[in-house]
Amino acid sequence: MTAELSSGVELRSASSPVVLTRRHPLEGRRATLEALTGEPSITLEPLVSAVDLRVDPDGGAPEAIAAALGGTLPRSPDTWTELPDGVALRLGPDEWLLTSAAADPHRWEDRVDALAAPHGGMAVDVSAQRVGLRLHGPAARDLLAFGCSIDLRPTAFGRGRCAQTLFGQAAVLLVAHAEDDLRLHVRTSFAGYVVDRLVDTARSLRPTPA
Amino acid sequence: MNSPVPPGAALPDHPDFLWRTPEPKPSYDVVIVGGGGHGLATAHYLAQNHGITNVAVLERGWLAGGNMARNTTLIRSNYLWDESAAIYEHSLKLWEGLEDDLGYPILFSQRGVLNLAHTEQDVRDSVRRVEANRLNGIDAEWLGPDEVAKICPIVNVSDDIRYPVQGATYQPRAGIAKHDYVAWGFARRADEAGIDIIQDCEVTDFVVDGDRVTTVRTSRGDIACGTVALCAAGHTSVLLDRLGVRTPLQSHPLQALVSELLEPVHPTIVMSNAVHVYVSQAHKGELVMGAGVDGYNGYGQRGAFHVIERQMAAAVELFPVFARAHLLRSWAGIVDVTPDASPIVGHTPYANVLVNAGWGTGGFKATPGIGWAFADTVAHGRPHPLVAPFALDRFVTGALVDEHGAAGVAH
Amino acid sequence: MSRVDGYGRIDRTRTLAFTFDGVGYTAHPGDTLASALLAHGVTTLGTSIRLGRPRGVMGAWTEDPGGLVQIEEPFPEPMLLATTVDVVDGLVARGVAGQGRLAEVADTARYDHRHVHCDVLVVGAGPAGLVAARTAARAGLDVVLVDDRPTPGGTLTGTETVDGRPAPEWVDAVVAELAAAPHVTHLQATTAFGHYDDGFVLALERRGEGSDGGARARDHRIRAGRVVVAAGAIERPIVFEDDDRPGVMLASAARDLLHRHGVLAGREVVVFTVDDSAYAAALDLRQAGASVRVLDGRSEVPPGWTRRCAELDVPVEAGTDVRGTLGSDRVRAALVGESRREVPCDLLLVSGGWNPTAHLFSHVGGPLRWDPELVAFRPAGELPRTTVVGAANGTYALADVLREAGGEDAPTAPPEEITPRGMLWRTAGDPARQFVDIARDATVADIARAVGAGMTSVEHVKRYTTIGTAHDQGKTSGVLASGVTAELLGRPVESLGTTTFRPPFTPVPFAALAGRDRGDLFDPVRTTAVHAWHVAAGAVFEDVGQWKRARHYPAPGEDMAAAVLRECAAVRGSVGIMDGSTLGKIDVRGPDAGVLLDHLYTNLMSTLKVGRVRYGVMCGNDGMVFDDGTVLRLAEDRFLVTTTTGNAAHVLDWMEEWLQTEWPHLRVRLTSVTEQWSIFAVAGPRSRDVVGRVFGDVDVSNDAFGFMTWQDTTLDGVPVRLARISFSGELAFEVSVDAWHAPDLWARLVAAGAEDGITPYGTETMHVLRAEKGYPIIGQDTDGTVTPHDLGMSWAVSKKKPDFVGKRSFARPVATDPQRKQLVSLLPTDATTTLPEGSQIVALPDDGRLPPPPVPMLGHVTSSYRSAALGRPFALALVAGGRDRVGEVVGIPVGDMLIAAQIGGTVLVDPEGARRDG
Amino acid sequence: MQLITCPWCGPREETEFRYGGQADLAYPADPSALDDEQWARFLFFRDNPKGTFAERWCHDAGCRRWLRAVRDTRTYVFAETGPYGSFPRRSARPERSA
Repeated sequence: MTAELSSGVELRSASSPVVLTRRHPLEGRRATLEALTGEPSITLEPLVSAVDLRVDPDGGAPEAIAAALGGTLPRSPDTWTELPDGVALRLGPDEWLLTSAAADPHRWEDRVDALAAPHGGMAVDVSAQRVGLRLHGPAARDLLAFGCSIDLRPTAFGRGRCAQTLFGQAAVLLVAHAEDDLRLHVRTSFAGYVVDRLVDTARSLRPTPA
Repeated sequence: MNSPVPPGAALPDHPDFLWRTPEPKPSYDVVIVGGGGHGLATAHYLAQNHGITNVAVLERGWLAGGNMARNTTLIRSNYLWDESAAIYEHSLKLWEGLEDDLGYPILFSQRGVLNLAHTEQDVRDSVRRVEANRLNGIDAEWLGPDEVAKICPIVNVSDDIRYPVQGATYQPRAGIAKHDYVAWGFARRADEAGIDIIQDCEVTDFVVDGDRVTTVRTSRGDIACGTVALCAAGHTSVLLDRLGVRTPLQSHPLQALVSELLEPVHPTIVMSNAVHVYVSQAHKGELVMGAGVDGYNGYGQRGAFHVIERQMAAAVELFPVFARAHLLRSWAGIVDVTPDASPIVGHTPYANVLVNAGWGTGGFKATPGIGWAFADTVAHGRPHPLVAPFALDRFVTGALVDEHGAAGVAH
Repeated sequence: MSRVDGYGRIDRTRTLAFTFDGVGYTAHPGDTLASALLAHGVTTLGTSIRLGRPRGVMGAWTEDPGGLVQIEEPFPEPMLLATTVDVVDGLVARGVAGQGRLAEVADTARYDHRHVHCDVLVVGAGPAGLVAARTAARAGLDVVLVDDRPTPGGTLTGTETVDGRPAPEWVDAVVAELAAAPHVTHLQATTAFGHYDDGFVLALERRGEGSDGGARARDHRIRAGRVVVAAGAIERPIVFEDDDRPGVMLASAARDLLHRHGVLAGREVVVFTVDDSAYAAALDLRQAGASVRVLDGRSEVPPGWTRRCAELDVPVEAGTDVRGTLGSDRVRAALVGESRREVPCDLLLVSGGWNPTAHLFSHVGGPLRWDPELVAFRPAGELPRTTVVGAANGTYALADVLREAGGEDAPTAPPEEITPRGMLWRTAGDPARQFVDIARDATVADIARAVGAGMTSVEHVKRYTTIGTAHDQGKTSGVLASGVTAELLGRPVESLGTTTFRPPFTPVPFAALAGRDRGDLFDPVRTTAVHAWHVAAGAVFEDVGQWKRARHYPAPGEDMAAAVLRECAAVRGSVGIMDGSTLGKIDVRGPDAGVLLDHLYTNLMSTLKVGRVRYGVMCGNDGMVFDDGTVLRLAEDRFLVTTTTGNAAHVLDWMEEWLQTEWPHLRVRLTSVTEQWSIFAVAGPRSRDVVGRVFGDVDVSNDAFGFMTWQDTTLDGVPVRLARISFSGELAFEVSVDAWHAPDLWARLVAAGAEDGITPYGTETMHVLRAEKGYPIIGQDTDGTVTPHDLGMSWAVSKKKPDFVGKRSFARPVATDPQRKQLVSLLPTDATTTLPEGSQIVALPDDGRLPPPPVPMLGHVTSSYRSAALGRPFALALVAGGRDRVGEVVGIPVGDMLIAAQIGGTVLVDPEGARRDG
Repeated sequence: MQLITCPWCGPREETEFRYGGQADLAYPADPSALDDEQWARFLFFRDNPKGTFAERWCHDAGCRRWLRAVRDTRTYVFAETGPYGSFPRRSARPERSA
């Protein structure tokens, strides 16, 4: 683990000032994921802006916010919809996660917050709170079934569905894009555990010939 | 092939006679409700220490078929607080002479207990408990990982586990006994003394006159009573509800399990609160293990399997050689837990109803100690000094005996 | 060799080599260890646990009470039944004498868990299960079919006819249909071992040792809409003298050995039965070349079977019984009838009828009832989500089984004649030699003793005799014991019932239940955004909850004490930097945010001004401190709450609980932002220089940036929050940035501090520095029995607020007792001893010696360190009435010594607070 | 191993939930008006029935909403689950894609 983590890190000295740059929290595990053969592929999702939107679901607020953002907000529990440059996931009765690949995190927070405020709602920047993984391939659901207890059959968890649940001992947010295409979001502090567990599972399911 | 009779496989012979199956009499001086370890021990000491023998022990099912039949038989007295240490140490001293007292081979084996520490805070808490034990005259030591490995070589004390073992407290006098034989031993002596042990006799209600219970209603008829002594563990709330008495007791499933018979590998008892597992190897060779208490209230005598799975994960972490041992049988008891993880013993609002409950996971080890002290309390109508700190009114004054840290449940 | 040509589903073209008890043998793929050994004439596998009597195979499968072995190669595994061990090349096994042996090294094989959802789970791929699965599959349902044996078909031997075809053909056709159907998963060698609530079944798939990195065993955690239990039935022996001798076998076992493995278990066979089913075994063995004699305990024998027996020269005697056996390691004769006539045999088959395998019905509370016609306990009553079909339900005739499991879609089979079953638990003889449970050497005499001792419950009898507690959990002996006990008590067996069936149905390896939760995956390892830097810098980590926190950063050759002294000196002398990102952070937003916080903190938060920071304490309803931290007011309607590392989730849960269940009218929403924000503490007299250097556009002077205030700024366009918060008493800044930019910002601060010798410090140094200032660590200096007043923090308890959580409990008598334990400092008078944390504190006797126990305790040491600033060790402690004892010298037992220490106030460094502003 | 129906997320494994004990115990309007006995009853005394029990559970690993359940403590069977207090009222649970 140490070797993976320490890759790309140096103890910088005063002579090498750094310009603040976004670092993917799973950068140290990228090579491991790329080295996995077979399917599903497990890849790091790009970092995107995300806010936790809290607003009363009744009284038209979600519709108004959605219209202003140029998309729709999911109406049913545990479903998601598309936004112009992101997605909207329904996390709870009065809670959505809205992402944007284009806006800066704090601008995204400001924008959604401003839209929610007239309805007594609010938005909180959680862009760096979670990290996303993509599982792509016919065996994606099978791989997850080694850690997730929810019903992942396409009939129960088809495109448009999302779910907050556990993967092993870690809380995750699963998003179904297609039968063979799922996204897994996890709080960054747990991300190493989730990747290690996924990799361990994947390796055991893809026996390498002796 | 090995020797025809493996070591440890021989079990003792039981006495030829244990107890009568009497019909209930119309009235008794003392009616003990609950024919488990505590009820039977109370009966025995009422007769032996106080000469009180006009006593009935009422058991709703088969004798000692509740938690007494379902526990993992650990016996220790290395508790933190003076009040707890006193009752459990009194109990341990009685255990040390119990085989002779009962004239019954209860397989009491003082093999020591290691309570493992995995974090810095575990270490602090452990040292605190060891030092408190020593000042209370209870045998206790703090051991480093190397010393842990000397006492129990199969414990993984290396650094390459998720929560490395930082050390352990050790109580050499701790041990195990055969739970059934203990119950039968108490029952036999109580029966010999003339006490009626009545099985399949469920208490259904009480007849009350003022602040006294005059009659115990049972599935086998009414029984008039002098004193009622409740020793009903997880069912105490159900009984007290009939009297309109509320307690802070909550009944939860607690699971345990055994493996098949194995050659001796585990010479002591190991407990780890941090990863929720405790394990010993019983006389015949089976590994006996307990898990954490299931989260919700339940009277079903069964728990959830994920608790067992988590316990097995912890066991294999701590004892890598256990990987291919087999889970042979799992079961659950109903433990009655209190907000401060200490028992409730003593008076109730009814002058002649005494309660002994709330032992949580500690009931078995307390059996002779509480039997002794509760019998004294029943005989004299006032709390024995050992049980006085465990009165129900401590929840009003706030003088808790907090054995698990943060007291109180969510509002 | 007792292998018979033309029988068995083994691959005779291939040969495997294995070793048993040190002797080499051969086997074929498809053999079990039991069949291979019996093929070689090895009938004694081990010895019994108490009496050392020979033990051999008695059953066909997991019900076998006799044939226990120890596997040594490829990896030691204890106490397996030879009937369930598939022979692989190189297998090394031995017989056991009642106890197995664990490996001395860790098992490196993988085990995993897989979650499965289906509409219908069918347990058992015998005729009932196959039909049930096919019916469900044809209805378009998601079906999972599991069967514990390596191949499907259950008890079908191949001699039966289904839908007019030979049974094997029919089985193959159904299996092929299932394989072709979408949404059907069919797993052989997979044992459903436990059934829990709401259609939850655990099934263990045995996948072989494997060398390819795959799992050796897989625990399928199945959630099924409906569970169909088609697990068959287990034949019941009859008890007679010396019935434990190898060569005494269930009739079904001999039949199974013949048809599955081509093994004829004996040449000279006596069949003793009170049930028709054993006749099939008699005829099959006869046709395979054995001489066979049937002794039927019933006075009336089945005419059809008798006629067929006559055709094959199998004599049938009615109304007789077996009273005992002769032989040494193997039976050589049966003693028949009252005259104990010797009937030579090398195989004595027994059938006392069948017990439905209703374990999975029973696990979820399904009741069993005695059926006198069936002479067995069978499922009685309905359970939601669970159906029992076929033999497991007490339906034995093949035609009936198919009809029950398949409904309208059922295949047909020829009708069978059924003669009333006999109820026979044991024959006359010496009870001390009549074995009820051969795995435990428990006899009728043992039961008789138990009954004589006063026992009337089968649970007591089981515990007294140990019957039913062995590896097989009484699959053959349990009901037998009930029957014998009932007979001895003179009561009907139905009044006794059976002991309870509990999971698992068959033994399951511990590691299979642990699954993937081993090593680093046992529990999540949580790390901060800067973790890689700490690793590279050589940090030593400690576990705080699930987090890995840098505890100290030893320089080469340093131990922890030296490293911590150096780090402490650096912070007090110049500047240090610590990663505080593990602190819990909760964004509290809404017009009523202040109201909520006023409820939950002991002090007032609603009065905090925007731009300012306040320290707060949270108590439970019982008035005991459970968390503390700083609160930043970000806006009129927005606060940022920080919690301790280990308590973050608990505090958020606690706040949500109040909000949702108690004060839902409050317009507040809580969002965890623990990972969103990384927090670095830059502490020490030179911290202002370092922070000023990095954030050039921020005026970091004391006037412009006061203590307990915060300011937002940007760095390279990235928002950064600075706060003047100190947990060391030194001038200090907390620098917060989103986690994406945290590694670079950390590097930037480290680089900027180089000229001041900025020193990374860990949690241990943080603990020392805060202790020198008397700041408690919740969970270390408190234990759930400590109030804010006990900590000397009455200043943090509002007297203005009418109520807050915990307030009422402060008014309880016990909360105002002057002898409560209070937080104080201790200075060992020798100025050299570092008191072990956790040490107890006693009154110091005049002679300085510890009196004999019991010794009253005054309190205990909660924190203890060597202080660089003080040049001596010091400690914090909770001491009864401690604040009134300041100046007193008390004793602390350390090993055999009693160390004297003086009680003092908690603030030992910079009591005036002069250093805080630099 | 219960399958607990979260009013929002639907049926989920017991492992995703946290138990919150007896339901419908209101925090006293004015704790200071209670005597020690009354306060202790609020603080520590809970029903512990053998049979039907109204309870609180929190869907910790899912939507984090508290729910109110009625469960039999003998059989563990949930008779019903529903939103707790503040849960936004909904006319009907939206259809889930089947």
